[in-house]
Amino acid sequence: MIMTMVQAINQALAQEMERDDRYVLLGEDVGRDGGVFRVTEGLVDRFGAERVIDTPLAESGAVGAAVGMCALGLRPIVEIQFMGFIYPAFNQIISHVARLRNRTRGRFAAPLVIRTPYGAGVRALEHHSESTEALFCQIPGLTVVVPSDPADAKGLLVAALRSDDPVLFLEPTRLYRAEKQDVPEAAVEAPLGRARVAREGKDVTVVAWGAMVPVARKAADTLAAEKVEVEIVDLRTLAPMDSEAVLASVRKTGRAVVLHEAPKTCGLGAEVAATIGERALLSLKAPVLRVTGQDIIVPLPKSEDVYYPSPERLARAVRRAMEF
Amino acid sequence: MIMTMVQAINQALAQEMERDDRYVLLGEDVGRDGGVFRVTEGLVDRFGAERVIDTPLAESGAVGAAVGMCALGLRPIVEIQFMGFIYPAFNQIISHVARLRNRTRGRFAAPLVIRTPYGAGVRALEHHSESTEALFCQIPGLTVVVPSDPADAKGLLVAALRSDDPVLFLEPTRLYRAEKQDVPEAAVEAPLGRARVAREGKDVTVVAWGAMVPVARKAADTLAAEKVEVEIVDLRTLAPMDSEAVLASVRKTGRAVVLHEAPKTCGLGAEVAATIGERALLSLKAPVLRVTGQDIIVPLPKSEDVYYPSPERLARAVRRAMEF
Amino acid sequence: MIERFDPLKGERLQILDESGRARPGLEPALGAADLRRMYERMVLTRVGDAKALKLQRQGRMGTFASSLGHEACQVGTASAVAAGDWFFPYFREMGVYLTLGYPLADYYHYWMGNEAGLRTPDGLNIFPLAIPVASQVLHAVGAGMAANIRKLRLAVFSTFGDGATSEGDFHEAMNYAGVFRTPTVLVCYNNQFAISVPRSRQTASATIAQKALAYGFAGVQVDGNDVLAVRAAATEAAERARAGGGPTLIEAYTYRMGDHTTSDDAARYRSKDDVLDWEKRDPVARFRLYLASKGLWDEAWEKGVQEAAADAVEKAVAAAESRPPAAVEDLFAYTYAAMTPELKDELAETEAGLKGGRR
Amino acid sequence: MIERFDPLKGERLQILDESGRARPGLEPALGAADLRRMYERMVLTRVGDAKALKLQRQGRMGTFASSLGHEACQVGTASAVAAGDWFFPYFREMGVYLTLGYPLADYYHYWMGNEAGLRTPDGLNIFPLAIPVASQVLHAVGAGMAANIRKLRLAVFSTFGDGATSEGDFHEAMNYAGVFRTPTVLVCYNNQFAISVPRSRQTASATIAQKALAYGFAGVQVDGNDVLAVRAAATEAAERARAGGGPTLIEAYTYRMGDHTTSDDAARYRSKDDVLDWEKRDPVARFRLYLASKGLWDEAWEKGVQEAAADAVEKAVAAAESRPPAAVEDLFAYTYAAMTPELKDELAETEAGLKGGRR
Ligand SMILES: Cc1ncc(C[n+]2csc(CCOP(=O)(O)OP(=O)(O)O)c2C)c(N)n1
Ligand SMILES: Cc1ncc(C[n+]2csc(CCOP(=O)(O)OP(=O)(O)O)c2C)c(N)n1
Ligand SMILES: [Mg+2]
Ligand SMILES: [Mg+2]
Repeated sequence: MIMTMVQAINQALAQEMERDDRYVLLGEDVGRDGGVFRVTEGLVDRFGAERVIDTPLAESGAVGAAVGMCALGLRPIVEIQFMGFIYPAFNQIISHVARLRNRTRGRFAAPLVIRTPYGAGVRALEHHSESTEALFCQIPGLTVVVPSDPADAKGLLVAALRSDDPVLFLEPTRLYRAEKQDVPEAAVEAPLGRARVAREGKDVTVVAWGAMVPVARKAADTLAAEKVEVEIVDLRTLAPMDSEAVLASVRKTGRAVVLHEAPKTCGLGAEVAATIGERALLSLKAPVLRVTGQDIIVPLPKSEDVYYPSPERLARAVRRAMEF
Repeated sequence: MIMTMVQAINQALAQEMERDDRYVLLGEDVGRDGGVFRVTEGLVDRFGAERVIDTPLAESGAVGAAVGMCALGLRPIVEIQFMGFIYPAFNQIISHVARLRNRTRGRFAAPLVIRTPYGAGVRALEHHSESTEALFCQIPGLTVVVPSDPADAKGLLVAALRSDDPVLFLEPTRLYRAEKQDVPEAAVEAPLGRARVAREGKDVTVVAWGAMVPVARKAADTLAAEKVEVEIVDLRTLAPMDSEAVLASVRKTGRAVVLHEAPKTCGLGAEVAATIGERALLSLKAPVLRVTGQDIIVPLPKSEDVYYPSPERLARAVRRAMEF
Repeated sequence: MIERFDPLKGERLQILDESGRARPGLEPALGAADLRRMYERMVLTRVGDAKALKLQRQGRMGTFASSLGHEACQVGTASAVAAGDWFFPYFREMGVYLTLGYPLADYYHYWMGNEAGLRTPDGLNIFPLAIPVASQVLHAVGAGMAANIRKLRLAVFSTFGDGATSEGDFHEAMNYAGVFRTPTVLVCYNNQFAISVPRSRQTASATIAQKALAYGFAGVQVDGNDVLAVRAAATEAAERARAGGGPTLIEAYTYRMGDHTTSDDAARYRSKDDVLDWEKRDPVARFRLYLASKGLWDEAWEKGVQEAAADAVEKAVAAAESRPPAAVEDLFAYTYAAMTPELKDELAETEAGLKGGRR
Repeated sequence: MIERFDPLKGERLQILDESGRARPGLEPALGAADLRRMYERMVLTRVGDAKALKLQRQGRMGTFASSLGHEACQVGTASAVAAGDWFFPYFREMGVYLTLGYPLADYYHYWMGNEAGLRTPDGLNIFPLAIPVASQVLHAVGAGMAANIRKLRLAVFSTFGDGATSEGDFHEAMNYAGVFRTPTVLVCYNNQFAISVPRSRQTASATIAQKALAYGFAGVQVDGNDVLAVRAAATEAAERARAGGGPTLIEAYTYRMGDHTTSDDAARYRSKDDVLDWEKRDPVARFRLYLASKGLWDEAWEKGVQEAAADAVEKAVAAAESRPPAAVEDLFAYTYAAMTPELKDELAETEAGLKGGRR
């Protein structure tokens, strides 16, 4: 069926909750309101207030409670209203969610999913445009996933829900309703830990994820007219990263540009570039460039475009790599 | 005077608090107890309980309160008992401390210092061996500093205290009493944002900071015997990073190894390596290697040595770079 | 007066009943000018708020949080602020900003999506409005600690919603306030909802006021649609604070008459009847009846007040919309006290990229 | 019984006075076997604790948090646990672990610096001890929510110190417990200190028990050196929880007789007199007097109990010390459910590096 990413995520949640009553959903306004983006719309009517839980306004509370729920065999799905509000739960995530399995040598674990709207580009208030994935990609024990289209959103979420590891599932706000796509009715897993080649090309590899993938496609079209063939690697799972897929592409093209909206310094682009430099140096015909948000606080709506990476900025970087 | 890092930090605090009564110190057990590492010993007797404040057990509270203190012209110094317990304050740090100046276009700011013991290698309980500097290095507006010896600890802390920007001052627990050194009596700033060459060499650059600097020195001695001259760049200020200093050294040596105890993925080593690859690719005779903690949870004391980077591990990496 | 109303007994301070009659013995000694000024601000708040909603629908304003129904909470609280005091607001505060003399044009400018609008004018002690729920309460308590340390006799106000009381930061702030006896006036606008979550699902405590018992200081519940009650409680709390008597928690019991923000649709989760029911308790109408009963109100004066408000609002909108967007440099210049070399490079690169409209 | 002691009135539940006499009407109907088992566990806790401190001084144990003085809190609370219940402890819990049947050898093994010691044996519902203060209380409340959802009639216990009540997580847990009426028994060991910070500087609230008022459920203060009082309160709270009556906060009023941990020196911040004063209220001695008064104790039996404890402790130490350190693979194998390719490479590289003792 043709649907938006919001509908695809909603369907994945509904189908998995239908299949397995260990899944419970909790967060602020996920019930009657259906979440501020309507991602959980209709679920409380279908599964009841016991399994679709409006929590008090406390993120550490929601994540911490979810950890305890796992002990009794549930599979909680926590919605954080915006990524900018996940920080109160940071201690629970890094100190417990990610470590429980190791701490108890496998006796206990926290196979929960934390979903949250992610990224800028929607003219939002402060704190509503965060893309701080790199904070979480460095935490051993966590899996961090970002879909780039409705079908992948469903497949990756299904896989995240079935994973025995805690997954941070970042939903690009900008893609929620941007594009409709045919999404398979069945709940089929898209493999975690596997990147995909979103567009083939022989001249330069662009590594991107989430809302940056459409940006990369636009740039690739422009560049195609200039006879530059861009290969786009959509990471999908940011951590643990599919380094092999990135390296395979770079070994082929000899050039790489990493694209993300988070600030440059210590963003995931640094890890991608470092990995390429470490393991594919001799394949490189040009430096690995990073096209990212600047090292500033995400500007408010009226200046957001200055910050948000554009196809033009990416194209310029690719040309620089080609001309190096 | 010859003193340990603990004494040097204590002296810096005492001298600055003496000089300027806008400085107040707050945290858990910083008063009568003098802090669990005795860094604030004697300060409550000297400056009184109004300026050396034992807070309730709440880190977000301490940092959040410090932000408010800045509004009334104070210069708070917050001690977090161990870096593993800074996470409850993460929201206050990323959402307010780092952003207040930009949010108000300079009308308000949070020129506070957060000090905390940092790093592993002291046979401690879980959560007492954290080195998650990369979490903070990616936050625009924050300055992150790590000293590697007593004299620098004093100089850098004096500079941090006088800075108009918020500074996260990480104190390598392992160095607190490891080494004594002659520390100048006067409170003289060691410049923020400037790395230093801790040892000169022409063959390979080792980028390190904090407790890894002595590890690098040991490896350098071993390698010197093998006719490999290692240059050690001690970053001191991790963010904003002194890229020029790193690049200058690498352009000279043509080889670089980054050493840190945090896990490899998305550690600060990734940023260092990415920056070198981006801006000094043609100088590289070998890939930029990273010698780091593995991507696991810091093991408990009985297995800590397996995790903690050793001179031998660094030496092996350097040899690999030389033989490349 | 505060101690006379025990939240555990379900007692609530109300000075004006729903028909605007003052309860004997509780009526404050306020002059005509003061009373009228409060009313003018409540009207200005309402008119300015309605205008913001209109602009938002026209695409001239960003997501906006309406203050409809909160006029008594906001103007009543802000009316207790004296020179030298500080205010740490949350994000639903038009009446507070206007009462404290913050330019409406700036307030609009901010909600239109410009940081510059949040630069508090020099001389005003208002912290930037806080979006991360409850985080600002700690700032207010810290400012109170600083006031104690610096021996300044002032009161520090902080406002927040009922939902905010669930956050850890609220708790840590309340606890610090109690331990350090900070001169803080903590005002909770209990408007019965945190977006869609009703007050009854936010906490099992019968009142929010009684939460003060957990921290060793006084809490009182007041009628949040009665501007005199809110002002009286806030004023007494502020005087106590300035006199070294420590903090007070005030629960202003009210109702969010509008959607949570312009992105919300309250019809999804609450019944029209509740809303209609609360319209009867409208804070502006109630205060108008009181003024009329004291001979301080008539149609002519009302007309003037409304026109003055409409005029001020139009001028503010014009001023806000005439301002240029932030210079690109401003996005970089305030990250640190001084721009780092890396930031200068990024700025130069960004400006170069923007040349010819290309980014 | 819990509701009969109002913390706001300064009332505290005590069954055994300091000379071990039971207050008429409050004495629980416990059989000789039960009473003696509780005493045996209190003794085992004390002996095992003293041994750990000795081992630490000898360099055979890592940093250790002594339970000295907490025997009644720990054994009393754990004695209320029934089959199917869950326990979410903090880090000062030897008496809880021993009472619930956790192998002492494992407990030692963990404190000697081995993760393996924290692998709760199958069948025991004890979550790993939590070091980040107050974070575990949320886990207990979440488990309680799960019990409600799954319609399981069980009680979930969580313990924490007085300092923990200052953390945001404590507040969020208490609030969730109230809103979702979770079957949680929340026991605060108020031992008067958070490292060096005295209870009076931790919160301005007169008691910790009264904090429950902020969350809409019952709180009670009990004599934490009276094992019968702690057990009675915990048992009633657990029965209430299993019956769907929701959460209860219990403040066990006690004193930390030792240093905070082996890295601490309490002499820096508290007077010997206080400590001596509290020695008079020693929980083990008090319970011994009670048993004697009931003819359940004599020198011979005491000797047997002490010898059995000493023997169990020696065996546990031997077992713990005889265990090999973790295999290198174990440090990697539990990071994720399955090892990632990168982790396998890192493991191989690490093992290669360890060959020949070089790292
Ligand atoms: C830490 C945090 N979590 C979530 C949000 C999203 N959010 C914005 S306002 C709001 C509800 C606030 O309710 P309340 O405190 O009662 O204030 P009100 O909006 O009713 O005035 C929420 C959940 C946020 N801003 N901050
Ligand atoms: C979040 C956090 N902050 C700080 C610490 C360091 N710390 C360990 S125990 C402790 C004091 C705990 O006091 P209390 O809760 O009363 O328990 P007690 O030790 O007295 O049994 C502190 C500050 C920690 N473990 N976790
Ligand atoms: Mg509200
Ligand atoms: Mg304690």
